[in-house]
Amino acid sequence: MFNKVLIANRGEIAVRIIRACRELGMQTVAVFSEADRHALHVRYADEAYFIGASPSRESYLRGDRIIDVALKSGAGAIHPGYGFLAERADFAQAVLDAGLAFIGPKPSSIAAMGDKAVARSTVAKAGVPVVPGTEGEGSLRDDDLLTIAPQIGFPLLIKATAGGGGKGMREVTSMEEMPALLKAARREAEAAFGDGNVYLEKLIDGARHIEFQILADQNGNVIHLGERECSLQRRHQKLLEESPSPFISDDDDLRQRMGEVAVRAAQAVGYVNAGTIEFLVDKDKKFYFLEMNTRLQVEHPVTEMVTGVDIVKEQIRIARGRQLRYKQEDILFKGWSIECRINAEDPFNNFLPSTGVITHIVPPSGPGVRIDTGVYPGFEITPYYDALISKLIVWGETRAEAILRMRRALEEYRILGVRTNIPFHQRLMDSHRFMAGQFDTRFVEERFSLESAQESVEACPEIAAIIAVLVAHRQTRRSAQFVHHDQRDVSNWKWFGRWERMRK
Amino acid sequence: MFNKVLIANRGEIAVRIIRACRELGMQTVAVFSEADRHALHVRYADEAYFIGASPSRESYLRGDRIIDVALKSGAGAIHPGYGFLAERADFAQAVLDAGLAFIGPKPSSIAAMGDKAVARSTVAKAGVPVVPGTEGEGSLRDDDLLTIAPQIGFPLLIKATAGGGGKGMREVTSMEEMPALLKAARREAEAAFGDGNVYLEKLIDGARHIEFQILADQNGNVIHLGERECSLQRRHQKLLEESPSPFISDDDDLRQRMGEVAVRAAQAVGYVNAGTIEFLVDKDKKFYFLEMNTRLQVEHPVTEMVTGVDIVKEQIRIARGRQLRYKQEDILFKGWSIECRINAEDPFNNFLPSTGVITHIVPPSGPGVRIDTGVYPGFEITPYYDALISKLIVWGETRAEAILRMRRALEEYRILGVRTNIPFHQRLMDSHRFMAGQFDTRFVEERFSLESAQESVEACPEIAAIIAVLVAHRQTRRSAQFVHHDQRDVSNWKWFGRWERMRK
Amino acid sequence: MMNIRYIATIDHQDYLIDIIDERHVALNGQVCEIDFASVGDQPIFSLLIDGKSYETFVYPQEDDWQVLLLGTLYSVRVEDEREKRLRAAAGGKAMERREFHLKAPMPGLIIAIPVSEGQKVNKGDVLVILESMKMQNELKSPREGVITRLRVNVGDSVEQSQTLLSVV
Amino acid sequence: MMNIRYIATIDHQDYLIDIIDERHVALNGQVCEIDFASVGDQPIFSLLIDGKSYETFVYPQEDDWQVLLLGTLYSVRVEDEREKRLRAAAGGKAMERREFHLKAPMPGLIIAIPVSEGQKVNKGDVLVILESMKMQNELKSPREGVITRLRVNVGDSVEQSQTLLSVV
Repeated sequence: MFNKVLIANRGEIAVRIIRACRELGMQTVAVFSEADRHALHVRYADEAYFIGASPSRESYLRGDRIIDVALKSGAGAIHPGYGFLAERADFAQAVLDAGLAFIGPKPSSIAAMGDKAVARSTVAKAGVPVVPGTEGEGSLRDDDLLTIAPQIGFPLLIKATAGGGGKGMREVTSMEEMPALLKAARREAEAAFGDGNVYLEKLIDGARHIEFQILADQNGNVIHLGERECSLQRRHQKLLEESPSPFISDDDDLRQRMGEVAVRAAQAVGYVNAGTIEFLVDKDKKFYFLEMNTRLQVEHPVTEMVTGVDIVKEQIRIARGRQLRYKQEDILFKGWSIECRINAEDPFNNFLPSTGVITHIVPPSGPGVRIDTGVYPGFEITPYYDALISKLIVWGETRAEAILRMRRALEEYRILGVRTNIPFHQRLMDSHRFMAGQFDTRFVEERFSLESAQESVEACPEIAAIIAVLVAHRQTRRSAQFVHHDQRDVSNWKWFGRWERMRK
Repeated sequence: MFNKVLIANRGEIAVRIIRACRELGMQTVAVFSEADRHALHVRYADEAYFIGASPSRESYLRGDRIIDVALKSGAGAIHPGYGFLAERADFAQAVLDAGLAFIGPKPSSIAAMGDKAVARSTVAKAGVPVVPGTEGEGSLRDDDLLTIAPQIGFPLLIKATAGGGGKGMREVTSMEEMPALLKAARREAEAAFGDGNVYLEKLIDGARHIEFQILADQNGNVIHLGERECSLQRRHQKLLEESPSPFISDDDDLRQRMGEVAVRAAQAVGYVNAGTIEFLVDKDKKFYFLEMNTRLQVEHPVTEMVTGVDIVKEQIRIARGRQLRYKQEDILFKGWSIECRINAEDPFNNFLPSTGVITHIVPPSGPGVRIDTGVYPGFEITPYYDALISKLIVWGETRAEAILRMRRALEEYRILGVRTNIPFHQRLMDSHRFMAGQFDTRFVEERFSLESAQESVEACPEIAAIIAVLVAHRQTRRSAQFVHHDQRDVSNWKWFGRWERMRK
Repeated sequence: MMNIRYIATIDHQDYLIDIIDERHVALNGQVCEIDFASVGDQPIFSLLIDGKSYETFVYPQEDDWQVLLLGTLYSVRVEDEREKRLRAAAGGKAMERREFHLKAPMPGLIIAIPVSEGQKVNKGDVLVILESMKMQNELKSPREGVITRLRVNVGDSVEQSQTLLSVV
Repeated sequence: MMNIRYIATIDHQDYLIDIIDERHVALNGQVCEIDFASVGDQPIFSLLIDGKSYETFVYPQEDDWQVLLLGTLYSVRVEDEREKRLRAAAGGKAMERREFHLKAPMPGLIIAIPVSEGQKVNKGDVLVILESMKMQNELKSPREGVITRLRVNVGDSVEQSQTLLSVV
């Protein structure tokens, strides 16, 4: 049985896993790329080893080097986190072949679910409803896809078979667009996953994206931890998740039926460890299997907040051969949880990623607030990895309390040095449709904009005007070498110099 | 009914109350002294007003000015937090006289409980057991106290009647020490509370300090939220609190009996709002009423973590005339919570307070971690107020999980610019007696020292030696103007300059 | 003490602001008591104005100030009366007509350039697609104009702040 | 490249440390691979040594370095061979015998001075009681010696770093 775990990841999720290990009394081994020497996971782990240059392909995707480090350091298990190697069956197999435990499912389950096309046919055979699409197994060429497309009907989605996180995904509204979009999707999939294969899926109108967390031990016990609402997306990237889903809310019958189907889908591939079954749910509450994520999800904390189950610790316990500590009837849902993904991107400039050194952070805190992050003041956000810098999670007794708490937490959050999408989340929290739970997967892109949303909140342009004038006035006085003998004021000049140095 | 609340306090508790108001949709009004213009409570409140110079006596203790601000700003209620004016019946009365709501008990309850001597006789009459001591009402002169002392017997405690937080408290082991210690206690009480009165109390050997949180609405409903273990103190200042108490743990019968007595003590003074009944519990689980704190406590979060009740929000609801949302049977205890008080003081130098500008903070985060704080990087810790800069609170399914989580959270916590007592808490978490729950109120001072505790942890002097050499080596090279052409290294020089500027 | 008058403009709306002294400003003639401070040596500003507490991030731009306040971003042009007069005399739009240089907001790879030199573009048109942080990012035109000087090609790796093309 | 040899002393225990190059040191002759960096421009240091990850706060003192590592504070004296030899020649204890100046760690009020000039004190004896941050703080003697030059009186308000008295 292992007592030392290598974490084959970086950022907030590597930190999250290190924390779980530490609280279980396990030793931790971090790996890092050139850009990450100063990263929090390197600082927090018991051991840390350099594995290559900054691009993922030369470091975090180098399964061979990572396994070497595990063997060299005496780690008995590897936790892959999400992204990178998390859903690579060949990597999971190589870990097992090296005599190490893989904290995740069997390679065969990853393979069965990892190829999204194979996954759909597998679960369909087990009686799980699936979204109409290219059911064929393996990879299809452009000719095949162009032939099948009209049979599925438009609008449809091109999705990466190795996919996740919206990468390599494109919406297609007509046959004419298909060839160009196929090319773009394959290129992006190739870049992101090293695998350019794609498949097609019908685009369900007004659909909700709702997923179920499951846990399965090595003795065949499988339970679900309820649902997560993940419909709020932009460019197929989740932005905000909550549990429970306001669409399911107190429809316990629907929750139970979907949960049972989720368990059945997991059992169809002999699933072990933590996993997520994603569903599309249409306006009539009909639900379709979308795909299974055979790993820990970014949004797992909202489930932890409402169930009290520490999912990462359970993953480790399961991998150590322990029986699940919970039966289905032990899982009780209390309150409401919301997660906002805080990304280094500029919501006022087309959500362009923002890089640079973070100079200052004041995180929100207090009751019902949790932050999972891998950054700190002085850390540099580089263009090599994704833009997620922090997950802000709140819990409230009710959805209303959770929303009010998230509002105050977002307003408190100060991050300087890079732009963040915090203002986007603030406007979302003020949106009446969000508050009412009336949204689908297209809401953010089609019915929400920062500009129009602003009408609903108290605007104070005159305050902004005064502040800009005061800042400009100080700068003018300063450049004019105005020496002003006001003691109170002097301290405020200091930052100008620092700021200007910083901006060079 | 009020919708705007003035917070007559500063620091973490002012921030805590602002958060509760905001989450209830209430407007907030902060007040601040000269030293606190940049404080977080000023930044987070909707409105903020200057009330005087930095010493509390000229600002946070100026009830007249604070009431003026409330009237001027249109606040309908005042929340006093803890300390400062929180337990001053005259202030509470003045608030009511000004036509404002006081978020706390009636002035008569404060008066009855505020004079610790009166409090003891009041609850004793209601059948609540009290610690033997000077039961007399009102103030006693030194002659009286010197006469009564031998009757109580030594060791005994001199305590400030207006007291709290260990200020104006002295232990006396013999008659000879009495006069000098009386003088010292009175002086400290006068400085801290503007009231030099003291009383005497028998010192119970091997005593535990265990307190019960109660909530009482205006309709006569009174419930308790279980106990908090507060035995870990230094110079009568609480350092670490937990809920439940490991001494009571699963003795539900004792918890119920003490809870009922706590409720009875509150009822004895017609208590309304949140309050705390402090007990001493001896080795045989006999318990004695010690005093009632007629206000919110520093350590309220541990109760919030195990009951799910937001105590500050309940305070506000009660003050608005609402019925308690919970009956006694609704209060269920889940898991275990521990709070460490992070003070700006040097545990390696006699716990001397540490002042200065905080230059850098990386707070712990992740599952089960809560921080309540009023500081941020760039904020200056001044000598005017107490040394508490942050409360680190964790929750775990069991006490063991909570301890392991606190350990990892303490190890993660980075605060620079002032020294903190984090290392003290780290050593406490490693102490076998703490882990086993075997401690009393004298444990920290008599049976725990940083030096001896270190024997139990892995010491790595050779690593410290290497690091000191590497830092010294870099400094030597730098002062020798060694220009070293190693790109990787150059960036590490930067801080030396900044650091040296900072230390000027 | 003499007042200093500024004109702040947000979305074509002018605000007349007089700096009276360290503790007072007038907004469109109405005097307000202020207490203005930067926080923690950062470009964060705390403004107490007639008791109300506001906190903002201020980002200086070439021609204006971006003020992020309560989740809303305001672009504020600040001028004194002389500057305002000069700009009005020059035809108002003159400053906006200066050449705009599209710079790479981060290092990355040029995936596509859907415009060519001499082409007219409208505000919001995509000028360049830059791959970075595992995302394809569309860089859009901040105003209408004509493309001049394409300085990069598809497939180029570019540095942060490198000029990609210009719009006049 | 020539090694540079240092002697680090913690609690009278010597550690012989050779700096070999940027990536290697030897501890008592045993070579270790290191990767040493300061973090976030702060006096926090991250040391990877043969793969183990340690992080410390380092506080420079007059005669030594305080290293806070895993909750333990180590006072480390660092000398090169020449310095060590000189100190040994001077009788070892010489440096510790320098006059010690007790400075106020924070502003406050002098409540009591339980010692007088010329009095012998032991390590840990209370020299001054200073009230600050609502607490009475006992300032103790860091070593044995004799009190010289009392510079303050009971009732004085003192500034941070003001010298209160000296011990030889």
